[in-house]
Amino acid sequence: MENKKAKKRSMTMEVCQRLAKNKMAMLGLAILIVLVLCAVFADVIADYETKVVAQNIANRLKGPSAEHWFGTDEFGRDIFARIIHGSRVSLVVGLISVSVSLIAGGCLGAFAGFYGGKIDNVIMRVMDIFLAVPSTLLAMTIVAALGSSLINVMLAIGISGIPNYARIVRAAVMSVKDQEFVESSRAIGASSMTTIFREIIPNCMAPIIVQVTLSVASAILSTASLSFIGLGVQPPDPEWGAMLSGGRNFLRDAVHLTLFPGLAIVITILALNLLGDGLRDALDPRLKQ
Amino acid sequence: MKKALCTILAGAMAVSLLAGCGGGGADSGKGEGGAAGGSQVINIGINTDVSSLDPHNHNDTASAYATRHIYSNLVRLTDNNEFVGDLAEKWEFVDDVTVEFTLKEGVKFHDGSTLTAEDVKYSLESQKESPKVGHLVSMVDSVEVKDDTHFVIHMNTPSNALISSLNHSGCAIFSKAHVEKLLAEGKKIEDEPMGTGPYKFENWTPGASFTLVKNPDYFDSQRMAQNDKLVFKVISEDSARTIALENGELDLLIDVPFTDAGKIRDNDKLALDEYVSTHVDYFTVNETKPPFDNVKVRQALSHAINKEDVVIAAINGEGKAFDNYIGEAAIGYYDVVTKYDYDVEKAKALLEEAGYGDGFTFNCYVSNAKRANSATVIQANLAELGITMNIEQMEASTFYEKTGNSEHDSCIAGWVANAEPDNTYRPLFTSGNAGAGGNRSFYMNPEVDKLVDDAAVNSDKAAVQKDYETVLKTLSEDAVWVPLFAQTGLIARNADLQGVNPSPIQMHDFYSVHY
Amino acid sequence: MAENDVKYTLDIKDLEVQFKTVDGVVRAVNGIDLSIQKGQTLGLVGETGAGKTTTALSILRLVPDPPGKITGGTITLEGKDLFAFSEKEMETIRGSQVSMIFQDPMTSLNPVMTVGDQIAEVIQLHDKIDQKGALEKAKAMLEMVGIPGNRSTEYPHQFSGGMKQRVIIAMALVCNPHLLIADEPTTALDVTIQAQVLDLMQKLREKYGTSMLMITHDLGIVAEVCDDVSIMYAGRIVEHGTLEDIFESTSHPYTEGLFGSLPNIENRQEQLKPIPGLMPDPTDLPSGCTFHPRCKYCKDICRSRVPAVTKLSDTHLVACLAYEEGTGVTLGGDGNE
Amino acid sequence: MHKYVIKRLIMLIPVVIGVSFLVFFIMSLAPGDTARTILGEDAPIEAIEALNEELGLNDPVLIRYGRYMMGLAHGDLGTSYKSGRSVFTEVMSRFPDTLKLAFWGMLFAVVLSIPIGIISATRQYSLIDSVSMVFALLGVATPNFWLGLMLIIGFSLHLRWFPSGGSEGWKALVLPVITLGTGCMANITRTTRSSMLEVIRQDYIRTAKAKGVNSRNVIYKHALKNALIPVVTVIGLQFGSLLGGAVLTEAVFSWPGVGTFLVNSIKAKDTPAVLGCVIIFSICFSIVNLCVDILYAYIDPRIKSKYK
Repeated sequence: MENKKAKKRSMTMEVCQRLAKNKMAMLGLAILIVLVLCAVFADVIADYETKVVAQNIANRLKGPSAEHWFGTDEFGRDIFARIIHGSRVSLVVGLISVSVSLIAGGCLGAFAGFYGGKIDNVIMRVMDIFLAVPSTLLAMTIVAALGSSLINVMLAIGISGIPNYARIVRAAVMSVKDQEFVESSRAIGASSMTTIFREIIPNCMAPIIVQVTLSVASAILSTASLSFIGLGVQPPDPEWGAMLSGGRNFLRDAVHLTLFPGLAIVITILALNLLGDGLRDALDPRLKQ
Repeated sequence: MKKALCTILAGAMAVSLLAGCGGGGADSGKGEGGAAGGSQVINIGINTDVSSLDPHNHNDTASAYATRHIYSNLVRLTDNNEFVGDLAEKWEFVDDVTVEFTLKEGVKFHDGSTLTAEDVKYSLESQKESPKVGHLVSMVDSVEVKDDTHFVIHMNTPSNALISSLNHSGCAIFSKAHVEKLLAEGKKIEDEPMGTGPYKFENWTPGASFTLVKNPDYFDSQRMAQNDKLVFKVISEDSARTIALENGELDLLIDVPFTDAGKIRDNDKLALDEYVSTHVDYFTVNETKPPFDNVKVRQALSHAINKEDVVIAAINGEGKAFDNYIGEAAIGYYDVVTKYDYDVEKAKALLEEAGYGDGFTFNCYVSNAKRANSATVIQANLAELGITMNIEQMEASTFYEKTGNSEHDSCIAGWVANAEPDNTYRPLFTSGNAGAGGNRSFYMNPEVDKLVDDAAVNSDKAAVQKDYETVLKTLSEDAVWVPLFAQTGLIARNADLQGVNPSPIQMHDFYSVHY
Repeated sequence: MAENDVKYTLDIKDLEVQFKTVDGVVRAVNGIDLSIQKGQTLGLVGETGAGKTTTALSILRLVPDPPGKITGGTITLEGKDLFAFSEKEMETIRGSQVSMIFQDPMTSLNPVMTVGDQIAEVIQLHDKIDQKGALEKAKAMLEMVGIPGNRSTEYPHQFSGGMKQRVIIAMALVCNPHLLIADEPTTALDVTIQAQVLDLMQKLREKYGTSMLMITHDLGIVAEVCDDVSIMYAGRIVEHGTLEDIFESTSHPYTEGLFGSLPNIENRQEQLKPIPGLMPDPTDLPSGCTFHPRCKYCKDICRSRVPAVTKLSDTHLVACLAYEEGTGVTLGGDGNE
Repeated sequence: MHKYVIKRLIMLIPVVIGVSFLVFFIMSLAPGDTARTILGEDAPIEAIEALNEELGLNDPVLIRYGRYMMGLAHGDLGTSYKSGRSVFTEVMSRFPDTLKLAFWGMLFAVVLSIPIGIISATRQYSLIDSVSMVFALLGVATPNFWLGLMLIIGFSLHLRWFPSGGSEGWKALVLPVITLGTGCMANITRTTRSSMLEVIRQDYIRTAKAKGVNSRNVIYKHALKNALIPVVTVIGLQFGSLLGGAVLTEAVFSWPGVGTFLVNSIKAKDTPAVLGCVIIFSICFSIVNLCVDILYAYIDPRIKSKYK
């Protein structure tokens, strides 16, 4: 037992070392750290009440300047401040919706993979039904049904991601379930639940970690898409997709309204993808030799 | 001889176009537009698709663009807000509930058959069965045919709305024989729309476009189409619509995005026609919920909102701050309301008086981005008074249901008055229509109910005016709404295009449009 | 070593191969000499990571580049300099003059091609023959390795490990190569199958007169099939000789260690004496004799001086300071048998 | 194989039932005054009630669902609340346009991405590899509606090469196809590259080289078919997101397809129309996945043997 733990720790170390050598992944990680810092210290960087929601119609649609680095929006609000605060919304949406998918999908997939047979069949057929509906459509329908709000958007994106995780976790569980350590754990009389959560889940983390990184990215993108067709976060919350959507009517005269939120989305997703790719390479040493 | 040649040429062009079946729609008649006898195709940009080509199966503006050009009504509205005969030669009120009509002679349907009073009877009576437009003729009890061109409409109750309703696109006149033939074949009216209008139906690609061609045998020579073909193109994305106009893919643009109006004005090749529309956007609270049952609170809100900012944020300044409850261009508009100026101090004082000096929190439902923008300004205005307003944007269907069920504390909505004032006053302000009927303020005042009822049936025009004036005064004193703005009607076109004649109630005719 | 080139199918001189990795330069092969006489079998023996496979791939010029690079030496195949050939010429040599059997039969066959096609492909590449003829020949070859010809339309996943290795052998020998490189051909197989496969290889090799480079870490196999043996350690040949030289008069401490790792059936009381320590980090090879950290006879001089090749007899060569004069290094003591 | 296909097609039935139940349930959760949306703000309350009655919206959810399923059992997708036309007709009149967009979008993506992926993999760390990987990453990270808007500004407004909307002629197809295909292209390129990189390190590739196969044939004859297996999976999955992405692309380019119809139907709470679209999308998606699975069998004999 001790030995195994030590081995696991050294594996983690090894993965970290490999990751640290991947310049692109480190770039992604650096961007993400900056983003998280922005989100955490958003109030220090720009005050919510005075900068993010307070309007100044006289000062609307102004281009970038020393005072307003990214210019002002259609209500005369500072776009830089809104993007900084928007990072909170995006990260929260990304993390919570992926948590929903991960927890629900992970449990379903783990049970399906571990027990197999009828349970597997029932769970995976239900997942097939979910999978048969393209996830954007599913999320759209759910938001339309529940109403546009931050929570419903997170829920909708979370639900539409469940089948994906169920599949991945099921496959991972099935691949490790017959390995020795699992069998030995069952042999010494550990309950199924304990076996799943103590032994199986930690051993199939690799594909899940990669998937989480990438689906946080797609959740942020989906949120923006939903906002674009008017099923998103409510004003005056500064969500990037909503900012982009609001600015699209001014695209030609005041490109900065769409450009900066668009870039914020692109950079965030790029960073997550870089890190995700790096993690995948680091966790799968065959690819990096 | 020369004239005959022109006709033949035009005919040949029309045939060749029909054969080409819209293939070269993009290179419209602009180039050869000036040349006599050239075929003129007018491409018109709209933002929503037709929902149905059956006048009894829709009640929306886009569909009316199609059906109003294919079918004719008994009466029509002139630019001076007067009703004149269209298919009807004349009409006469025999008494409060009986009207005698005479039809014009020799009006032909597109299939060549002649319009008779039987067609009118058939159309109006089948309309009564329609869930979508039957309500327009609910006052009609029966139609009695005297002879081919004479008939009498018997009403079940006196109503001032009959004539104005007959102008509505839902009261289009069908050919009885044609419709019966279609139904016998198991088809629907919209499968082969056919009427007496200035255009014949050519085709409809759902979601993309519909095409109408000139009816050379149209009965009203003064209103004969001056172009050969109208192609309505559905372009839902705002900026794309403007770009299509700039690129010459469109000749005329009806739903001009407010944010692009300035750009069109500045473009030498384009022209922007502005007209006074009857479109009003308003903010209203739910008066069944405290503190909005308190008139002082409502008045405070009226003073607290900076309408000028709303005009800029919501419609990019293409309109004006408004204080009335019905559009300026509408029948039934009277400038008698109490005006509330933007005065934060006064608003604060009123709130103190009402006992809400410390503010309160409530929700505001909106159903589209424009109104969300208005709400965002109001939200910021009210924050200065310590009032927190949470905006909830939702789809129109959800909005209707939730506000109908009184789930909202406040909402922002809009109204486009049509030719009949009763269609504005009754749904918006009477007790019977509180909630789903259209009165989303839940304003219930028996006095107002009585006045609106009287105005609907009173044959004395002066009395009707007095009724409506009193209603408007009462509404504004009670601060039922905070009227926000009256938006300017905008039509953009190629600068060379002529004959655009906007209608304040957005029932534009395009027969006169030409190069 | 070699006076008469024609005598040798393969002659490698001073071969050096390096890999450039993020961790540094890996010196996989450090100046080795190898030669195989016509029809003879040379065993190349060493632990995992000694550079055996890299040596084999160098003969085919298939060292993955990047990161690998042949940085020095010559390889002469039947008197011709291999490094002078163009890539195109190399393609005609691979599979026809030199072919190779890889270690893991499970992964060495293309899973999406039938075995018949895979064998026929080699034939078509090197002989002027149409597809039908090639397939016929492939079938005949399958029969020869003991697989029914009608299974030629099946895919690799339908075969067992031993059968797959037979397919690979068929593929390697179908063009009558002059040199067969067998890279641990039986490691991945069950013991019973191992014997069958080795037997088959031997028979076919004798039939065609093919020279063979047998790469292995299994001294048992060496004893069974090899004429000469080279012992490789950390990219160098530390001892070379005939089968008898190596087995009867083991000279290098490393070779001695290899034998010490084998269980002795005759004397079960005797303890196994595995070589202590691990293969050195190839990016950071020890100075002097690379084996010195693991050598129980190690003296100070071993840490600084690289041993030269000492000729013990006409056939027996060793690279150890103990055989050089004046080094003061002696073998013997408690480890010596 | 035939048996397998038939079995899979039969499996569509529970999927359709499940999807219809799922969507019907979700739609019934949604508050929404359908009749008011159809009739507009100026219709009197009597008209609203009459229409609700006629559409059967006053009945309980289960009865409505039962009625819908009865129709579905007879192959009837119901009647759109809004237009009063058969949903099947409505969807089918728009479906060819969406399919056209999806097909060309996918073709654009596949035709460009697979060669780029292969070249990147075979010349790993070269300039061409770095450039295409940067583009692929940007392609994945760029929201397609934003890309669409930028393309309109660049190619429609400034250069005037292509129209900004509509569906007439091949020119109208160019920008929507690029918008829709870019995300897919980026994903497929990345998958092709990494799959190819993995395959060319396999032992059987070394075997092929040792046989004397030239480097071109090593890639195209030996590696590609193996590398395509994960690529085909991704293409199948991408088709789903393509259908979803079509909704946004159609919105940006005013493309008269099912996506626009679906969004409008969702907004109007036109349940039969939404169900019809989703069911047809799902069947389409399932059939594409079936095709993918059949394609697998042709690529990979190991899978084919499982189908028997």
